[in-house]
Amino acid sequence: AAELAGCCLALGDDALVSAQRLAEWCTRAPELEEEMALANIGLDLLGQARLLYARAGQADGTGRDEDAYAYFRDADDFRSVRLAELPNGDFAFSTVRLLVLSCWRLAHFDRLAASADPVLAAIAAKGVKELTYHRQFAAEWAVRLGDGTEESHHRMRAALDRVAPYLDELFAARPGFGVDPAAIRDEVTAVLRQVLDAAGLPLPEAAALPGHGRAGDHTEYLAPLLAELQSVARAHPGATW
Amino acid sequence: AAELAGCCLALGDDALVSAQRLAEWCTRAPELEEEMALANIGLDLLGQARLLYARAGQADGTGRDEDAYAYFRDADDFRSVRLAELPNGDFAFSTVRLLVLSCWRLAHFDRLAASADPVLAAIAAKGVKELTYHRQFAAEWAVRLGDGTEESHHRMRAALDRVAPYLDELFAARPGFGVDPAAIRDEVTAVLRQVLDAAGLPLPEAAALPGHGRAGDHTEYLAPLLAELQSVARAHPGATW
Amino acid sequence: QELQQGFDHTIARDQRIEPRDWMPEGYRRTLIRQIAQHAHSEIIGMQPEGDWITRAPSLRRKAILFAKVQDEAGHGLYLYSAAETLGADRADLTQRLIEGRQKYSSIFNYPTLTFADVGVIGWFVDGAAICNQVPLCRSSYGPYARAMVRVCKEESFHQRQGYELLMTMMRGTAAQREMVQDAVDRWWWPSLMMFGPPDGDSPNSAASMAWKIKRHTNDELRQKFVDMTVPQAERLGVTLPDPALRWNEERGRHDFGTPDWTELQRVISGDGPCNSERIARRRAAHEEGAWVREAASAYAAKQAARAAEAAVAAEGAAA
Amino acid sequence: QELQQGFDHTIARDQRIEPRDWMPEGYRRTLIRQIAQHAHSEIIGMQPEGDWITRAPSLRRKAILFAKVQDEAGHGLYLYSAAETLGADRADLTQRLIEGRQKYSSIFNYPTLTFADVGVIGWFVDGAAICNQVPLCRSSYGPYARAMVRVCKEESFHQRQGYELLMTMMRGTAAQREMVQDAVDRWWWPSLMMFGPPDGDSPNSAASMAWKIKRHTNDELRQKFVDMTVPQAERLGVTLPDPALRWNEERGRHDFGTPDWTELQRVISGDGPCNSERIARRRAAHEEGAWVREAASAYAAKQAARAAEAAVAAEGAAA
Repeated sequence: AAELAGCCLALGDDALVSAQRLAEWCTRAPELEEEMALANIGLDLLGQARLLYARAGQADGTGRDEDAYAYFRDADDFRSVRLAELPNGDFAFSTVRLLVLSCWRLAHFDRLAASADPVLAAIAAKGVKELTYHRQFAAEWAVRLGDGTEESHHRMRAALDRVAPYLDELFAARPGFGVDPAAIRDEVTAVLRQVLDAAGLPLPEAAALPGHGRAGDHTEYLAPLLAELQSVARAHPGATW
Repeated sequence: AAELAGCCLALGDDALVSAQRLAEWCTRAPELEEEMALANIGLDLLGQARLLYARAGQADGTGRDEDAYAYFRDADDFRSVRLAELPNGDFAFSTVRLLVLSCWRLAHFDRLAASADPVLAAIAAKGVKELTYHRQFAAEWAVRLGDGTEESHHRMRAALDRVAPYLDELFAARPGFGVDPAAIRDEVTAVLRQVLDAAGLPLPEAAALPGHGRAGDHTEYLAPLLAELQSVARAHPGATW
Repeated sequence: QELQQGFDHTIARDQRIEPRDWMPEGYRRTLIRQIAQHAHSEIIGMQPEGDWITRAPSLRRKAILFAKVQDEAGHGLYLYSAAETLGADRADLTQRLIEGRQKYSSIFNYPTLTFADVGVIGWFVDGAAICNQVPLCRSSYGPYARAMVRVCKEESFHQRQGYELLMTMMRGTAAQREMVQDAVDRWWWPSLMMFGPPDGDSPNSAASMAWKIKRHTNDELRQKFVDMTVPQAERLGVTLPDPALRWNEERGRHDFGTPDWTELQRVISGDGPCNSERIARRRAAHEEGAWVREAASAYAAKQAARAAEAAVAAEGAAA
Repeated sequence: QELQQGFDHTIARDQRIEPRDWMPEGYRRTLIRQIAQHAHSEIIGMQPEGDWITRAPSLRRKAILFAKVQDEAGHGLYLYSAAETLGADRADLTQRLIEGRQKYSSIFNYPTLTFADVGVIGWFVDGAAICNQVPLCRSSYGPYARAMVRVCKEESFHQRQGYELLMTMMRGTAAQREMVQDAVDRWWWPSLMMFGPPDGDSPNSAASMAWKIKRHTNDELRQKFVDMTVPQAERLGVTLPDPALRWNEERGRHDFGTPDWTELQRVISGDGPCNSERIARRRAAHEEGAWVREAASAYAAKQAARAAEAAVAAEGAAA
C-alpha cells in the first residue's frame, strides 16, 4: 500500500505542478486556439491529480483528502520531477517540456492501466486518452516550431538544451511504479527522436543533475510556485470553499 | 492616538510595500552601482517601516510588534497608496515611481519632523536625510533617461503616463497626518516639474483612479505581493526567526 | 431596392439573415461592431478571474475556475468566427482591441481583489450577461443568434457555480462572509452599469432594435436583472449596497437607485481602475506570440510548397 | 631583468606590489583571473540568497539579508576595481562571465530551498570564504590585499549573523530544527569543495604560492575550516553529514571524509544544479540594462558637449 501511495503521490504531484504552470499561460498564449488547448491540458492534469491524491489518501492510511496534499504540504514533501516545476519560459520551452512530460506520462499510464490496483488502473486508462492528445498537441507544435522560422528553430534548440539535464531524472528507477524504467526510457526516447527528427531538431545529451525530485530534492522554483498556489487556502485555516 | 496610529500605519505600509518592490530589483539592476543604490533605498524604507510599525503598535493600544503588521494582515488591511504596489516594470518606471514617492514622502517627513509626537518626529527627522538621497538618486536618473537616448526618453514618457492616474491619491486629504494636503501637492508638483523640465519631459495630466489605497482599496497586485512576502512566516505559525 | 425589401421582409417576419444574404451596410457595420465588442469582452474578461486560477483555495474550485475561463476563450472564438461571417478579420479586430479603437464591457476594468470576487463575478456579471444575451439568441443575424445559444447555456452554468461558491463561503468562517459582502459591495453598481447608459442616452439602441439585433432596451434589461438578483441576495444573506432598493407593489418590480453614470463614462472612455492593465496584458500576449504565429505560417507555407512539389513530381513520374 | 629583480625583491621582503610597479605578465594574468573570479563569485553569490529577501519571515531578518546581499554587490565592485588597476575592464570581465568564459565559486550553483539555507550559507559559505580570504589580506598585490581586508571584515559579520539565525531556529519549532539540519546536510560537502581540488590536483597553486598571491594550500584551508566548524556544529546541535568525521588526538586536528571530487568537477564544468540559471539571470540583467547604460553614456556625452560649447562661448565673450 505504501508503494501504491508513493506511486499515486508522485504522479499526482507531477500533474498538479504541471497544471499550475499551464494555468500561468492563461491569457498569455500566442493565439486563442492555443489558449484553449493549454487550458484543456491543464484541466486534464488537474483532474488526474485529484483522482491520484484521493487514491493516495486511501492507500497511505491517512485518509487525507486531495486538498490536504495540494495545500498543506511544503516543497520538500512534494515528489514531482523537477522538470515540471521550471518556469514556463517561452512557448518553445513550454512545448518541449509538455512533449517530454506527456511522452513519459503516457508510457507510464499505458502500463499502469494494467495495474493490480483497480482504482489506479482506471485512472490510468482514462488518462491514456487525455495524454495521447497532450502528446499530439505538443508534437505538432514541436514540428511547426522546429521547421518554422529561423527564430522558432533557434528557440526550440535553446529549449531542448534547457530540458536536457532534467531528462535523466524521469528514467531513474523508483520504487513503487511497478514499471521497468529502462523500457520506459527506450520508448520515450524513441518517440522523442521521431518527433524531433520530423522537426529537424537534435535531442541533446547532457549530464544528469544531481539529486532527485522523487526524493524531495527540488529546484528553487518549487517553493514560490507553492507559496502562490497555497496562499489563499493557508490564509483561511478551517474554511471550506 | 488613533490618528497617530493611522498616520504611522499608512507611512509604514507605503515603506514596506516600496521596499518589497525594491528588493525585487536585487540581482536585476542595470549596473552594480544601481544595484547598490536600490538596495540602499530599500533598506532605508524597510527601516522606516519597522520604526513606524512599532510606533503604531504603541499608539493603537494593541501592542502589536512590527511583524504582526507586516506578516499577519491581509491586503485590504493595508493602508499604502496604490502607486507603491504596482509591479516594477522597467527601470524607467521604477525611477519615475521612486521620484514621485520620495518627493511626496520627503515633503511629508519634513513637516512631521515637527510633529507633536516626539517619537514620530524623531523617525521623520531621521527619514528626511534618507529621503533626500532617494529623491536625488531618482531625479538624477530621471534627467539622464529623459535626456539620454530616444529609447530612454520614450520609456520615460510611457512611465509617466502609467504613473499619472495614481498621483491624485497621494494628495487626497486623509485624517491623521496633520499636514495640509494642498501645500504638499504644490510642493511636490513644483519639484516634479523642475526635475521633469530638466529632463525634457512633460508631467501628464490624468483622471484620478476611483477608490483609495488609504481606505484599503488596492490593485490586483497587492495580494500576490503579500502572498510572497508572508509565505514563510505564515507557513510556520509560532516560530521565531 | 428589391434587396432592401427582401431584407426588410425577413426582419419583419422574424426570420434570420444568413451570411450570404444581402444586408444593408449599416446593419453589417453595427453587427460587426457589436459582435466584436462582445468577443473582446469574453477575451478581456478572462483576465480578472484568470489570475485566481493559480491561487484558488481548493482543487475543486481550481478546476471549476480553470474550466470557466477556458469557456470564455471558447466564447471569444465563436464570436470572432461569427464576425468573420460578416467579412471581418480576427487579426484586424484584435489589432483594434489592443490599440483601444474597439471597446469591451466596462465591467472588466474593475479589479478582482479576493477569491470572493470570483463568486460574485459569476453571480452578478454572468447573471447580467445572461439577461443581456438571452434575447440575443433571437437576434436577426443567424450566426450570432446561434453562437448566443451556446454562450448563454454555458454562462448560466457559470452563474450557478458562482452563486454556489458564495453559498459555501457564507456557511464558512466570519472572514469568508466578510469577503463575500465586501465583494458584493464592490461589484453591485458596476454590474448595473453593464447594461449601458439609460435609454435616453443610448443613441445606437433605436437602430439596433429596429433591425432586431437588440430586443430590449438597456433600462428594461437592468430592471430584469435587479428583480432577478434581489431574492438571490436574500437567500444568500448579503446586503445589496443600495439604500433606495425596495419592492414597489404597484409596479410589481423593484425600485432602485441611480448608478453613477459619470463613473461609467469615465470607465468606458479609458480611465477605469484597470483599463490600461487589461489592454497592456492583451497586447503583450499578442506581441510575445508573434514569433509563434509567424513560425506556424512559415511551416504551413513550406508544407504547401512540399505538397505542390510532390504533386509535380508525381505528375512527372506518371507522364 | 632589473625589473624582475626588483619585483622578486619586493615579494621576498613581503612588501606589496602596487599598480604602477612593474610586474611579470604571468603574475598580472594570474591576478586578474583570480580577482575576476572572486568578483564574479560575489555577484553570482547574490542570487541564491537574494531570492529570499522578499520572503524573509521577519522584518529584522529581511533587513539583515537585504544588507548582506547589498554588501556582496559592494564586494563585487571593489574587486572589479582592483582588477581594473591591473588593466582589466569591468565590462569585458562581465562579458566573460555571462559567456561562461570565466568561472565563479562552484558553491553558488547549488539551490537555496528553505530559509534555513540563508543561515547555513552565512555559517558555512561565509565561514569558508573567510578561511580562504583572511590570508589574502596579506596578498602581495596591494589593491587586492586592501579590498580583502574590508571584505573579510564584512564577511565575518555575515557569518555571525548566519550562525545566529540558525541558533534562533534551533530554539524554535521542530519544523525549524528539521529545516536547519536539512540545510546543513545539503551544504556541508559543497562547502568543503569551495577550497578547490586536493593539493595534488591543483596545478595553479604552486605559482600563486611563490608569488604570494596565495598563502596556504587548498587542503590546509579545508582542514582549518573543518576544525573551526565542528565545535560550532556541536554548540548548535546539528550533525555534520560525514561518518568519518572525528577528532584525531595525534594530529590535533579533525579527520574527515573525502568530498566527491567528480561532483566538483561536474559543477565547475557547468553541470551543477543551477549553473545555467545563474548565468542566465546575470545575462538577462545585463542585457535588459543595456538601454539604461546607453542612455547614461548618451547623456554624459551631451553634457560634455554642452560644457565645451559653453566654454567656447565664454571665451568668445571674453575676447
